[in-house]
Amino acid sequence: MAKARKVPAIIDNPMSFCPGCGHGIVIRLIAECLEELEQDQNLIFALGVGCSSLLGGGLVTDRLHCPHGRASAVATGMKRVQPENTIVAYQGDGDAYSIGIAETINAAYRNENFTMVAINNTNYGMTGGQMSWTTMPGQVTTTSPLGRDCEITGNPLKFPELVASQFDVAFAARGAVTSPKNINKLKKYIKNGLEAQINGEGYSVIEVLSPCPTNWKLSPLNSMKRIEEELIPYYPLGVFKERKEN
Amino acid sequence: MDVITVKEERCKECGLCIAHCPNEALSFSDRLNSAGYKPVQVDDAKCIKCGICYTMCPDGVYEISHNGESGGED
Amino acid sequence: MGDMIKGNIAIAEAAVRAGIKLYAGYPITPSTEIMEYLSKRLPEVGASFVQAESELAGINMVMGAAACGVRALTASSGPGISLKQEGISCISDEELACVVINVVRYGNGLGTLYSAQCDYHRETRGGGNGDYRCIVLCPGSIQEAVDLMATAYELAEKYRIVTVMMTEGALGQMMEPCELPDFIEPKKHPWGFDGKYTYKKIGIFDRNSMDEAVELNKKHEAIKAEEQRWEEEGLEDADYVFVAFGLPGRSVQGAVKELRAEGHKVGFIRPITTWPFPEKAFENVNKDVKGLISVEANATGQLIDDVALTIKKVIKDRNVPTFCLPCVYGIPSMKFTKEGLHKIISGEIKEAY
Amino acid sequence: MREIVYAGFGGQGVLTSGLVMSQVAIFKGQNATWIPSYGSAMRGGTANCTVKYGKDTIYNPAQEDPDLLLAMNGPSFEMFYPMVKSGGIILVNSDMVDCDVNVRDDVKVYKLACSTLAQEIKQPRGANIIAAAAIIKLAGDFSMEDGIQGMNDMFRKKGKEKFEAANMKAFECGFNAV
Repeated sequence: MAKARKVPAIIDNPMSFCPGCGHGIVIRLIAECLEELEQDQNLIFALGVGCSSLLGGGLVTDRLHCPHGRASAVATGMKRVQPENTIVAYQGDGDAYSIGIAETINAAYRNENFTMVAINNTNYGMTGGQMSWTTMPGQVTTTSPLGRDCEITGNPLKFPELVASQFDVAFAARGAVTSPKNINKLKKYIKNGLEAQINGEGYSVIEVLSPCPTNWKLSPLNSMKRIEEELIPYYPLGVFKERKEN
Repeated sequence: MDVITVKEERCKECGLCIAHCPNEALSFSDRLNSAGYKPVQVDDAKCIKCGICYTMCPDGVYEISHNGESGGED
Repeated sequence: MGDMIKGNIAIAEAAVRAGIKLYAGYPITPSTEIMEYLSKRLPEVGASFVQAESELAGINMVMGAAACGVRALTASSGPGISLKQEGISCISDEELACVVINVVRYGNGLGTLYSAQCDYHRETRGGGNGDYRCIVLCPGSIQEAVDLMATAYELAEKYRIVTVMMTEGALGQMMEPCELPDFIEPKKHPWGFDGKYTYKKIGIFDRNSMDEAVELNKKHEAIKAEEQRWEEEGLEDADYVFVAFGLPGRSVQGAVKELRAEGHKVGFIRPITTWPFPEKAFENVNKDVKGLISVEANATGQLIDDVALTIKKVIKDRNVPTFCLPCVYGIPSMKFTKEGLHKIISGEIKEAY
Repeated sequence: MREIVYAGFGGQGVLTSGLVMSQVAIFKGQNATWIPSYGSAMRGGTANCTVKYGKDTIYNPAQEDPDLLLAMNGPSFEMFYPMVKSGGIILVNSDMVDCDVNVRDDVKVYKLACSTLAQEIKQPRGANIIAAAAIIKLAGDFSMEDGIQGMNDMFRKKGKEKFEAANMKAFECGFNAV
């Protein structure tokens, strides 16, 4: 018999993401994990600025819209005063890795006990598709019209690998939403990250390779294909820092 | 008995479910929902209630329940 | 009488006794002793201390704690408070409550380490982008600063607004005797996050800025009506009224006392809140007053603007001249204030407005 | 109200000298303020503080018209001697001030070899307490007993009572040397 599948109550609302956007899948996975861990009524979101803030309207839970890039600092303040709550910083790549890289990296540096989910769609989605620190080499964006030139812009940032190799964090992984198989794996990563927090193991980060059909100017299906063919070879999926208990 | 429910109003016609359906049970309908998309429809004869559509859908269109244990439309 | 205690330390201890649950900040002279002290003290009382990676992170950590409905604090000076404006604006927008201490130092940009009051305009006008105000408390002594700390939180929570405790480098660094307040165990506010979504207002989603603007104005008007604080003396027969706050305000009080003894009809208003500006005090000013004089520790004169605007509102039938005695930094001496009056009377110093 | 400036180079302990004075005044039920120069000036440069005390309210804690000056080194003397009130008193640490100190005839200048005295009583770190005690004597507002009690009270509150005997020895030495 098939498994019953129902969108968790805290996100069971119409969301205003573009057709084929990966945000909707990721937030559903987070909510499923929270439900399974009995944390869906014990939860505070620190939301980034960008498409991640579109979450706010549909999310039936405590959530604060943080200043651009600062969600990890806000989450730090929340967790320090209310350690019994589960805190999730939910941000995009422009928010977490460019304007907020200081706050993001320092939360990992301190091994702050919360979970960050970073949606990597290789551009600034909400502002119309500008280059971000995760834009691929040669990728055309509205601020890299000839394709990203890594000679002058640096190379795409691999944040989970960075924190896993440099800092003493609890859990770091990267998943993708391209297929049922990858989505199921991603859910395991998210669950691990949340469990690490609940057990007080420290900082957890899950980056998600997610499509942006609108700004990539690709169909939803071709966006998924692009992730499989172009992004995953550069941004490998998997766990970069395993939990100590596992 | 398993039941699949489609919240047509949430569908944005992205097609991810159709592409991943193992039994070709899904297709776009000819109707328009209030957002102007042609929502998905399920061919009950082909649907095996595997839940892959639920997994792939970014917009919470699908719900699968057993014997009315869970479900119902908005 | 209490023991000799350093201003920054006394203020930090007063914050502990007001029941803060989190301090997050970044070191900057002359405010640093506040965080140094709290780094040891807060763990003793079961509260959190975070040395943030930046001023920005510090204020945003405070925002996170404030969103949970508990008392949180950050402190800084000059350029540090500039960096915090993003967070202060957002905290104000979300109608969260917190206290920010600005131990003011002189200068633009990086500035200097000298004690000053050059941040008057920024603090009293909100400071960051948008349409908001912060309640600004300006103590004139360590005792007053300590006594105002619990008040700062009560006001912040009553109106769900940011309270700025605007001290000066000199107040932070000096010592004088001070009685510390009793411990308070504040209640967690019902609007604070608890993970159960019991309070739905926080978050910028689904908001109506038009309605909120009306509410914001109502709130500001209520604060102006209820929360003006000041000290005054000798206004009813004064030819000249001095207006000064903080340590300069206290020095001016001494100068006025001496000038009175020398036969000059002078008075003073020492604003304790600079926002809301104590307009009510100006209603007590002699209607035949010859002039109002701001004494302030900055180069350009900032307080003078509020003095001029307020007297214009109170005395409508004529233009009462207002004069400014700016003393770039430090604490203007009593001698400076007294000489200033003589220069104003002789016409050597012209009116500002 | 009495106003005293304590000046020297960083590390000579002038801020503590001033603090002793303010604490003695508080101990005797008077008002007092203590205000330092601070920041980068604290590190390697000159250090100074202004102490005011008296029975009345102290309005301006900052330097205005010092009645007394303690100059623990040459540059401090040069910087502050013109500011001393006419009829005031200057105490110089003659171990460190070798310039001509007879530059004003309206103030009284005392010389005290604070560092040498400290060596003599085998309290090499006691020069600032010697100077503090001498200033208390010259100000003339408090007895030696008041001074010692106030000082001991201050160090006890800082948890430094183990230096009490040494501090008292230095205090007596300074108080009796002027």
